[in-house]
Amino acid sequence: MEEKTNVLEVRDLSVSYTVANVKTHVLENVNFSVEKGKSVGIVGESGCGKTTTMRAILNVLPSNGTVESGEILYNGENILNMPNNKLQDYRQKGAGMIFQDPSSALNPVISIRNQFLEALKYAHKDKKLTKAQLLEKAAKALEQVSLADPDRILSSYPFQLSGGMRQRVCIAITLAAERQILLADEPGTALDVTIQDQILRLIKSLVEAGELSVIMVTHSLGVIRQVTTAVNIMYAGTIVEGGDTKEVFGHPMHPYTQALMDCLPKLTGNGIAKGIPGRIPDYSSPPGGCRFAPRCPYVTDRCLTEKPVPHETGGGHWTSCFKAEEGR
Amino acid sequence: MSLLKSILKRLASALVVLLGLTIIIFVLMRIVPGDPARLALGANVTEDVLEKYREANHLNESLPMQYVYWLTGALRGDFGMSAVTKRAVIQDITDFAPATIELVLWAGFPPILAALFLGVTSAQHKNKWQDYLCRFLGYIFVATPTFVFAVLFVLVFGYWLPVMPTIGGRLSPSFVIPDITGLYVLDALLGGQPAAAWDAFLHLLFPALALALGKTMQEARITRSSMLQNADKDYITMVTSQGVPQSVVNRKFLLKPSVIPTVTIIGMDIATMFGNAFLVERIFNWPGLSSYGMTAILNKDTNAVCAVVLIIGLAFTLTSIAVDIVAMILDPRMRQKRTR
Amino acid sequence: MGDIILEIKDLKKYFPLADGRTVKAVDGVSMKLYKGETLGLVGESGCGKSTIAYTVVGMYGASGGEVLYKGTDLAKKGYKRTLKQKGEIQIVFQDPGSSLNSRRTIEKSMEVPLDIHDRMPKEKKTERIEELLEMVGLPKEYKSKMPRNIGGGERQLISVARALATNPEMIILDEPTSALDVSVQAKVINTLIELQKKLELSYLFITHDLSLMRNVATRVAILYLGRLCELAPTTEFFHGPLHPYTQMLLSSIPVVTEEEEAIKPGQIISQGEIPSPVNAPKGCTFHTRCRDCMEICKTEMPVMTEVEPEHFVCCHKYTAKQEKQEKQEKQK
Amino acid sequence: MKAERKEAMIKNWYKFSAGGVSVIGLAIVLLIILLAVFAPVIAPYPEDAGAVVKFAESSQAPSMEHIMGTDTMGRDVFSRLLISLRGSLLMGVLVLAIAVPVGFVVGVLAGYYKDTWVETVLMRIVDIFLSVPALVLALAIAAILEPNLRNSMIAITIMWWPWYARLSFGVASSLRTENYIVYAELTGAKLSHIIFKEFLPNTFDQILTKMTLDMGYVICMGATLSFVGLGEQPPMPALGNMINDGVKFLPEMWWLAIYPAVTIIVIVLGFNLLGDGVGNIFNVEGK
Repeated sequence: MEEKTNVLEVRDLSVSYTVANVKTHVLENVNFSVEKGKSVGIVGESGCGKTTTMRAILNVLPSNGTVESGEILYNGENILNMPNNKLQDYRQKGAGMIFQDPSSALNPVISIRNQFLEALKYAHKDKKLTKAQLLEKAAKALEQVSLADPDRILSSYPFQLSGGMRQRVCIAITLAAERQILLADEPGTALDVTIQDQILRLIKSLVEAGELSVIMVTHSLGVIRQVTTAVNIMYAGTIVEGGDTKEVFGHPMHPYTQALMDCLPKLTGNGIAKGIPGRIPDYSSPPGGCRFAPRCPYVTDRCLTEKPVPHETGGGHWTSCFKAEEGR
Repeated sequence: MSLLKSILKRLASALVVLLGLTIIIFVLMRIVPGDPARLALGANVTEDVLEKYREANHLNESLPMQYVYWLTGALRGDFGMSAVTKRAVIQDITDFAPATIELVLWAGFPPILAALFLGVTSAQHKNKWQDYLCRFLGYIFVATPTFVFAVLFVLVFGYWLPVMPTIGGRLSPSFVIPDITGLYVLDALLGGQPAAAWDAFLHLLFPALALALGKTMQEARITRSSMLQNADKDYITMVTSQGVPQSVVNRKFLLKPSVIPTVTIIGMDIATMFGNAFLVERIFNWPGLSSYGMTAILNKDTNAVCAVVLIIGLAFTLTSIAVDIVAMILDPRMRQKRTR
Repeated sequence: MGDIILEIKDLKKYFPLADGRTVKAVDGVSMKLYKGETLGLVGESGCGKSTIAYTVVGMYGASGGEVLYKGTDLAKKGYKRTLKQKGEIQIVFQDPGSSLNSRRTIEKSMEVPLDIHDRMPKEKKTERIEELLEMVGLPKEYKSKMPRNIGGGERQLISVARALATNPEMIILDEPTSALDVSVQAKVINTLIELQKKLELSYLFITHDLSLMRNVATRVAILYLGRLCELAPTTEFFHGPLHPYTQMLLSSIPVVTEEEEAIKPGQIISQGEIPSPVNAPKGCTFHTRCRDCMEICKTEMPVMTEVEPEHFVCCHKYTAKQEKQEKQEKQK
Repeated sequence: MKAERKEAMIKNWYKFSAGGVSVIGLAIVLLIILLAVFAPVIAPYPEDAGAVVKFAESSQAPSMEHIMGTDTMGRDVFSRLLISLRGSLLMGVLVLAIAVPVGFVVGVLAGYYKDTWVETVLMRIVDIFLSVPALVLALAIAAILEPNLRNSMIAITIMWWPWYARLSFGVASSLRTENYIVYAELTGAKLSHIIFKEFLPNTFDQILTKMTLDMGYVICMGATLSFVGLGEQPPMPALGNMINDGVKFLPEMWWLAIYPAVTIIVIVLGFNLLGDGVGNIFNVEGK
């Protein structure tokens, strides 16, 4: 077996936001890593902190967000306290992100061509490429994401494109930079399923060719299963379960993961479960113990007061749940 | 849609609006109590003379026909006679317009740069002393009516610290400059008389400042708030996350979308200046169209009032078209939307 | 099959563009909705599924064809719907953010249909609203809440309750859960299914989510660029999809279990892009992306054929087969 | 429910007072309203607000007796200033009371019927009124009518409603495709329901914010008209005509013009600051 090298490692990351003088503790001790040339998924429902995690990895949290603790290691170096020029370098060549909302991620008053050029100029600055060469890369990336007429797209402004096209332009800008790590935030949400399938296949093929490491966050378990080899289930800012994708989906252990799987409508057509009662907790005063406890059908007193720690059940599959730990 | 097509569309709609304006003006002119012939000729003329005047001015026709006659006259530049100056109104207007145009040009355009500079500085030093100073002055200046500025300037710079040229006029009588554009500073420079240009500029400075200060701070405020708003947008985070240096992000990605709101209100601001000039010109004795219009209004000189209102409407429409074109160049989205 | 409550015949809806071209959003669609069933109308963006819904509900008129509700053509030029019809045909919209007026309480929003269709004294109205809330499984205290204080799923349930206020016979569900998380979607869907059983409602369910339709719909109809590709009872549809587009759609769905993987028609790789409905391809609109494209597909529009009872396909592959079979039968 | 409302109040106050300055604005506005309401009681010489001549006390500089001095007729400037506040505030209230409903209805109708002839006609009319600086046409109208306080209000109202029409048009045309509007339509709601029950609550935030700001600007425009003699007529005091009278005696008798001028600035400033705070509550960007 070849040696594992983690190209990116997130350790004990906690992030909070301050909204109207109230502090909300969104992420709590998030841990995960991605190996070189592998793909990792983070699944969770809206408001669980997926996007915050991604932004933290690039150190571009909104101005009211703060990293409370933890580190994010890129090739062993913590990017959270990197000097500015190194951080710039990391963003240019290390990791790049596909933003979730295609309608706000592109500058409305700058042509797609110039947005490509500006981004690629810095991403490829060591190679001293000419403008024409950069545009060639842009055109190639656009073709990769199944946009048929790159010239027309390049000379357009974002408002002239449909939502699906904009999203693919965002993907193409990020891919054309040819960074080591791709952070994909809901890369298919705005796309039709047949187009989404093409994009997912593309990302998967890039990973399989060993060119790319991917961290993908999405609410869709299916997308994760199609692309990634390892998965982390996120609930209310904590990762509750993780491991090999097929294994986790095949034998979910955390009550949240199980409930999520049951709620999902399946092609086999055996109905849909009742759903999970309650709502995601208020981050300004999150539950003291397990964050899922208030909605959990198997809750015990211990869950309400004590925070569960990851418990491995074999084959790299682990979960943070007392039920699994106690073997109930 | 192409830029040209949008501009043409914009022009067409402006034409409709101007036509509507002439109707309003005409209605205003006709609701003046009393017999228009009598008003024009005075109390001591015979019925015969009045009748002749009515005949000559189509006052016996139906109102819509009168409007048509008035409009065709106006289109040819014939607004009738002024009751105050006893000259053709159009002549008065051509005499007085350049002074107002010069004043509004100076008050309207150079301060935009100041506004942008202050807005950007304020945003980049958010909650530091520069920002607080800008915002404090902004609140005070925006709250000050233009005529109060004018009065204060006269008091402070006219009497207390007499840096202002003797009150009134556009140029000290000792200078004679060629009449080329009607804009004195420019004419003086074209005529190779820097001293005269400086003198004309000093005459201009305080009226222009009185007109500009409030609007400039308003524009600065808008620039500041749109800079700050946009700085947290995804598209800025996206380029930052791509490793584009902060200075480049600010210059190439943040500035352009942020100045657009400012640019779009400039048209409105300049229009308001044409209005406020009515008072400023009066207080500073500036021999312009607005001062002429003000005299006409106070003396119920209907022909002159209508002409001045129409001319100012035209000037405003042209300015806002110009501003819209600039906005369309800056913001491709505007080319699609129908403007105003 | 029961009574037909709604029949759409050759429905067309064209939108003129500013530059003189037209978008053929719906171009000749025919289908029936039986009483008490759920017909799933599935397709990707630009396929015209929402346009059909909006035409049925009366947001805009049709450019051609008929919309027969209990035998009355609602789409006839100049026909004005009666208040009764407006009450009987209700709609639940996709976006939970905009389906309720954010500035009015739940009670006020729910009063809208009551005030129009069922005037009653204030106290009875409050009672009725509480009853409706109970029907969708929400506590009656919700009536005094503002929309921003409740979750997206709950907002959708309020929309459902509001639609029930006029005692509808048929509800058009325009992607009612596509903006919701699956755990929330589950509750909304289950409530809808229960209500349907209890009140004998007919649903026209618009969605892009085929997996959801597998669990909800009685029959499924697939649309592509304003035309119907395939229409079949759900079980049959998922076990033997016939149209190449349907097969491509099914194989593109990301799934989570091995069992599901087995159902997907494998080895069909999604290709090409959905053409703009402004200049839809000639012939079969799907031919530009079809892996089985034949010469005839590029020029001639296929027609809807019933290949098996209640299983309709619109594809030259099957029309050709059908004709052959018929010929053979004749020869026999 | 009560707790929820209380929480909302606290949150709104937090948003309102976030900048700090809005509280100052609120204080200024409250003070001005109180002063105006109780002016006849507070004013040391309430009779000076009319045609009074007191030669013995004429042209006095500010002193303990006349804290803002007296004018050439010996009238107390402070008293006249207090009384003039009433006319100014009344003007602000009345102008907006008429301009806002008219503008709202016109704008909402145009927005709701966007892309039809209704929009074209209504919005062209609005555009025409906006094609000339408000002050110019207001001056012209006020001059054609008899110059007095009432007519200056009429003139300002005629120029002010188009702004509310434009504001409401913007809101209505972006909300008209919202599902709750479409739903009300489809269920058979009347136009009046759609305008007043659906659009009005959603336009309210922006209208209220603009109204607060505009109170100051209307007062300012009223003062401008009265400055050139087209408002309240002497001997009754108004902020504008007091300044106009005072300008003639600059710079020696500076108190005649300066105090009313500062008063206007403070009023407009107060409403501006208050308007910013109101806008912060609703997340509406002020002008």
